[in-house]
Amino acid sequence: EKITIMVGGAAKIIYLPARLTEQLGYFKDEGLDVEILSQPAGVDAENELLAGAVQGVVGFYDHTIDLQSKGKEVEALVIFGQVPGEVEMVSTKAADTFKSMADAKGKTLGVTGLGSSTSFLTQYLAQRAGVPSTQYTLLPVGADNSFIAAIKQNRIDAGMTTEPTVSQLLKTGDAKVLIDMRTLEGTRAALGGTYPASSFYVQRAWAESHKSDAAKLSHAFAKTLNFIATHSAEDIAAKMPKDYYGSNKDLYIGALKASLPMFTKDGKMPADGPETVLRVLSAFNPSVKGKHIDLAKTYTNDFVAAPVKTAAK
Amino acid sequence: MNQPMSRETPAIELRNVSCRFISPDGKATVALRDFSMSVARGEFVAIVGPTGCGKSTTLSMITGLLKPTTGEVRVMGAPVDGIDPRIGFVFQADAVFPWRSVIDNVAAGPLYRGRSKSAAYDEANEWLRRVGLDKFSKHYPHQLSGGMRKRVALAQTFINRPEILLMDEPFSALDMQTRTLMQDELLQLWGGAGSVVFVTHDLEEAIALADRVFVLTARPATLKKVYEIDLPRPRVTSEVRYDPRFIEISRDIWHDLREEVQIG
Amino acid sequence: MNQPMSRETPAIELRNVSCRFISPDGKATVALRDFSMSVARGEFVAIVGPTGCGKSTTLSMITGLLKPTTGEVRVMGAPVDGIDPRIGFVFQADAVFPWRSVIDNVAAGPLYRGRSKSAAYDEANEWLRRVGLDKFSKHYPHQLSGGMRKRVALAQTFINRPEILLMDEPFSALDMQTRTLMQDELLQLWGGAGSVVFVTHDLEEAIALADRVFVLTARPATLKKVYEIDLPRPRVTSEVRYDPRFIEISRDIWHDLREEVQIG
Amino acid sequence: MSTTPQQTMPTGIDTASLEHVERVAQKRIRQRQLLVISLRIAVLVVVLGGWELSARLKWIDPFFFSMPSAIFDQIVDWFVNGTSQGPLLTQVWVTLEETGLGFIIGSVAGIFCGIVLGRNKLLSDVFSLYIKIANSIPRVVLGSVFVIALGLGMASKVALAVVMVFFVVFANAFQGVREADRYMIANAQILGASRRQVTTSVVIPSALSWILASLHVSFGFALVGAVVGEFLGSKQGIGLLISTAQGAFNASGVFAAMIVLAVVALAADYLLTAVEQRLLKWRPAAV
Amino acid sequence: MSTTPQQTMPTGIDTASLEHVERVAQKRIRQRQLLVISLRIAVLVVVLGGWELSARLKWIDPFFFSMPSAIFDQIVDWFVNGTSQGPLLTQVWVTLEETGLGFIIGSVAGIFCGIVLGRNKLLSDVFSLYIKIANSIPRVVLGSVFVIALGLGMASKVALAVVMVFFVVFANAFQGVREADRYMIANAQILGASRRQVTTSVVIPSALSWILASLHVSFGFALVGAVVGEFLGSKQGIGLLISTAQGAFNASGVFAAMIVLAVVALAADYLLTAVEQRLLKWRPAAV
Ligand SMILES: Nc1ncnc2c1ncn2[C@@H]1O[C@H](COP(=O)(O)OP(=O)(O)OP(=O)(O)O)[C@@H](O)[C@H]1O
Ligand SMILES: Nc1ncnc2c1ncn2[C@@H]1O[C@H](COP(=O)(O)OP(=O)(O)OP(=O)(O)O)[C@@H](O)[C@H]1O
Ligand SMILES: O=C([O-])O
Ligand SMILES: [Mg+2]
Ligand SMILES: [Mg+2]
Repeated sequence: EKITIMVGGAAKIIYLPARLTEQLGYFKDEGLDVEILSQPAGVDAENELLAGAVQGVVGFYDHTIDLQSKGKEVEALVIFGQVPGEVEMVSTKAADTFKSMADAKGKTLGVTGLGSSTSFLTQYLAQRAGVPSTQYTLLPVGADNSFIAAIKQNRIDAGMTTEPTVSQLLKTGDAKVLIDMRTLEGTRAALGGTYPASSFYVQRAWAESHKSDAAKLSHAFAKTLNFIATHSAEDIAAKMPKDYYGSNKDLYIGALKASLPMFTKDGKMPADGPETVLRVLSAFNPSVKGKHIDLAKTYTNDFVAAPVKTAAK
Repeated sequence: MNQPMSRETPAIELRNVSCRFISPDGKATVALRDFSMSVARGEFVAIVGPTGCGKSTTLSMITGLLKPTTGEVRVMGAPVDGIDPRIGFVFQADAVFPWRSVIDNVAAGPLYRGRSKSAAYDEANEWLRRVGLDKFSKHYPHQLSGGMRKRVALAQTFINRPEILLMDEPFSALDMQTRTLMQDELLQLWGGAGSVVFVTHDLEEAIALADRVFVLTARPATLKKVYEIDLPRPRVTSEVRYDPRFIEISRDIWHDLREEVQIG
Repeated sequence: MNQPMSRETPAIELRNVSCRFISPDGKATVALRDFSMSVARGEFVAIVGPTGCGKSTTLSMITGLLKPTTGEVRVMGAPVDGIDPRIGFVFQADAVFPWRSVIDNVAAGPLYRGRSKSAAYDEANEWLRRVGLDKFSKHYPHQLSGGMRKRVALAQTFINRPEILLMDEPFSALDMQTRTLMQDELLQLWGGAGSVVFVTHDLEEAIALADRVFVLTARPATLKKVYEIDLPRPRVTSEVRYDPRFIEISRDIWHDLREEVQIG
Repeated sequence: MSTTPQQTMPTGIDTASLEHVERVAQKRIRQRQLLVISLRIAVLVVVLGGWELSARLKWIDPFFFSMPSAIFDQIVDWFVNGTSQGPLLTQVWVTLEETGLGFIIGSVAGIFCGIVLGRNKLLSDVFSLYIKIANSIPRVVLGSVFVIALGLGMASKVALAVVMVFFVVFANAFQGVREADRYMIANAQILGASRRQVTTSVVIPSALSWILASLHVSFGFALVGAVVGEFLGSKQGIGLLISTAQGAFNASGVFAAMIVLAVVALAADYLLTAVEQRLLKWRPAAV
Repeated sequence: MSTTPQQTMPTGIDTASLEHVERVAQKRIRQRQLLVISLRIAVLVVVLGGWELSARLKWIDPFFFSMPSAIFDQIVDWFVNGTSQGPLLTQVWVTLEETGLGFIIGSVAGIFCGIVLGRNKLLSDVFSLYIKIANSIPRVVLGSVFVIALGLGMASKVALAVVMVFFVVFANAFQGVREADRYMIANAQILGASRRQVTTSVVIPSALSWILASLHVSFGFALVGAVVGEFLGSKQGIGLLISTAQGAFNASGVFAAMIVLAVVALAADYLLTAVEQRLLKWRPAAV
């Protein structure tokens, strides 16, 4: 039976394991028939999951917490990124007066959308640096091109985005890295712990009723994460469809290199991860704020850890 | 209306009909005032009157296209309520269907009424021949002259052999010769069976065709006078006009009408 | 054309004009064949001919609305190229502007030609009075009767005092009395100054008004005969028809026309 | 029956019977209005009631589709307590401003191009092709282009509303111009109208019902354009309200915002109908 | 000048001069076609050349706006090597299928509702209001609703195309029906037409130019709807091609995909024009 997975932008590097698994043939190896759909807008993926239109979603882990606060049980089976892969970029023109988040006062900060993960992270970073949200302006600018345009047109002083937008901005010199959450160290420094983000999640009920499929999917993804850990950026890029890097393969490889540290090696939830996420959300997400969240129900390592039933080839 | 009395009830009856239009500046135009007339079954009536007096309005009320402001209109004994397909109406303005070819326009009536295609087209061809348009059956209306379009409208109406035939200046766009031919065609079609109300500005035409001529006053129209045309039938329209009685009636009506028109 | 010779060049000249239409089934309809005519300045010409022979087509070519298939049309000595505003044209069909009130329709010409608003409306009011519609100046065309709309079109054209006046069955929707009044109005407006081409199916009207009557053959129209109407001017249209010369000409043209119409 | 003497007609039909006739007619009109309004309410009740019921009986999942009572509560809450972006009316105003500007610019441009191309065969032969091409560009993609070119301010939303409106209005204006009666145009030319006068006094009036029909549908489109623009990045407006609600899985918020949009659209349509009735008062009343 | 005897006319104007006249006329037509085509090419050259030039001279940033040569290369590459989602033609076919279905369903529904409501005053009084409301709903929001209700298959894309098309076609069909000449309708009734016959033989033919005008513009809208639908989640189609290119900062890819859409739209419009000319062959040729 076919399994459909919605990816919040299949071409995005943070979600790279999804398509890579397919490219490597690991789904087939597990005897699965998986269909990968892409949805750049992202926001509807969870609705589609809950409505049963798709069986799994590749997206940010924080959605599982958010959904639990609304009474919907969704759990992450595989964690791709132990860190957000997000970078707070500061526009080169503003860089002189904007050296750390503490300088955010009076500035305009770009996020992909209000109420998005980037907005919660930005607010949290500012709060940790002692700047209350009343002292800066958040401006939703979207991702990719519109983010770059916003930097170039001086509409934002700094903003949070992912690869390959980061590499692109660095290449043109329009912006510099302020806070790097592509690496474990950077993330620990910024957020005080790991921050699992990019992940594969399903409805709890589905996982329970499709234990074998869930395990196979988890294994396939885990194998891919292992592949990533053991191969160079060039090797990985060679496996990806060419439209994912367009005409600029070097940029893609550069971006990939910078991103590789963010991926887990085994797909398991890092121990301190869920708490960090909850801390960030409780601070700024009105629907999570003040609610009791049972973090144990938002993820499971059982499937990645489970012994392989079908003999691996 | 029950069958037995149907011979006595008039085909058309207007009882104290008034018709008032409200113009944009709020003033009322009264087209008809307290107007009564009655047309018997099998009767041929002509209506003459000054331009803008209310002739077309009267026909519209008989068809049910327009409701009288006050008074009552009855057709075949029953009050008019909507459009009655026993009526045939040759409109004063062009109302042929521009998207149908000439033959399709003429065949429209029989086809609407459920006749078979072949029967309808046979009959339509016959009527096209009678109105002299057999060579133009595939043309569209915009490719015809004004007089030819009018003849299409005539064939379209005649083909239905309506019990009541209303005609609003049907022949005014035709040359004398064609007009005479169409008049004879009309008289033959009518043959004393149906009822005809014929609006025209041509007095001689009115007298040559009709059993009675209704002369209307200027707006608001009321009935000024009714002339019984006691010329013998069958009439040959091209000859009857030399009859001394014809000339006499003609002069009388002419005189009546002259009184009604004051311009300048 | 240089000034000196302008008195001699005819106002309108058609030289060996043919006009052919292609119908949808691929057959050609030839409306005019090798047709030549010429109208002098200050001349009043009437055209009569069987329905559908090509009269309206001729007028369209003179205005430049239609191009001849072969041959040449010249107006005031120059080949026709587009629409010439020295021409006035009363169309056979309705062409008044439905979104303008009666007075705005009549004032359109002077306003287009740059007259001041007050002058244009003064003149328009005067013309409305002459055509007997002064009480309807605020009405919109759809609120008028057929004959009233035609009178709006007449006033609309007359107000421009065109040098060349083309009229396509202008009076056929009018009753006898109004018609006579309008004919006199036309003769007065013309006064022997401009050139008039007047298409009609009413022979008596043609003879009463024109200097020359052109009789056309059936389609494809060619010029069958030209009648010089040598009745003295000024003519009173209601009296001239009892003139013995009038009756004679009338009979001749009637005879000519009869030959042209074969229906059925 | 009454004999009030001041009621005499200019040209008299007898007063009493006329009055009676008029009273009957007015009564019939009132009855009809009542019927229409009750039917409208009936439709509303059936739809909303069915929705509420199916949501309460869990035939449809209120998590996705919300239910009328919750939507109503949300609107009241926004109205009373304001939205997270500020007062509700501010949001409405922001979106309305973008929509209005986009609608006006788009329809003026559409009417202008429609008339110019409709009147000029050569121009239309050359440019129609490119307008068709432009019309096939997905608006959301255009949206990102606008954001890049015009920034995230009002301009990009207005631009998006403009391109939503332009093509519909253009198509109708163009066709409306071509439908103008050629005899009427000829008549104007003969009466002495210049090309420009023909356009303003014949072509535009006769294309008016075409243009107005397109304006009715395209106000809704302008609204859609503005909202999509707000989706792509903005600080205020109904579009942001919707996307925030979507992000928070607040279906009631999504539907509540749509209802606010509907109210705006209906108000605009009401105004447009009033303008239309003035402009088309020369027409015979529809039967 | 030539005297070929088989060329005699049914009713003869002399053959030689007619032939000459016809040759002149045909030559003029050919010259005009040439003019139109060269002007079209000129416009294209100016636009593309200007674009290429400004990109090469860095007046506009080719990173955002690409340039024609790069777009062309991208199209060639897709054509020759396929896209990463599969062959280009498959993508076109997927989108075309969604568009075509949406277009057909949307326009049939629009025409049907337009005619029914246009012919029935009571129904229109009751329902027009709700249609106006529906038209103010942003299509992207509807998109999410459709996905939830209909799943991520073709159905949701088709539904989105349908709602893009429906309102435009409805508005024009409705108004077209109301514009039908009342004397023409009366004439048909008098000739014996039933209500249904009046609709099919008078109302629809006279509304046809309204309906066709709306179909021209709404094919582009159907395309937009399908592409937006693909944005909401799909594994094939031009919409996905665009969004992948957007994510890879491949502006050439974005524009290349739009050009593919334009070709599809032009081909469809060409077909539509052919149908239109058949249906409207009764009309006087435009001058
Ligand atoms: N819709 C309307 N609104 C206002 N007045 C109208 C309307 N329809 C007709 N009238 C008026 O009613 C009067 C009678 O019109 P009607 O068409 O019946 O005249 P008629 O006798 O047929 O004239 P004609 O011989 O010129 O055709 C006219 O004065 C006209 O102005
Ligand atoms: N567009 C056209 N296509 C084909 N044939 C046409 C077209 N226009 C006119 N004709 C034909 O040309 C002929 C002459 O038409 P025209 O209108 O000039 O006649 P007319 O003399 O004015 O007739 P009437 O007295 O009836 O007005 C007719 O046979 C008509 O069918
Ligand atoms: O393009 C639209 O999303 O309507
Ligand atoms: Mg009349
Ligand atoms: Mg004619």
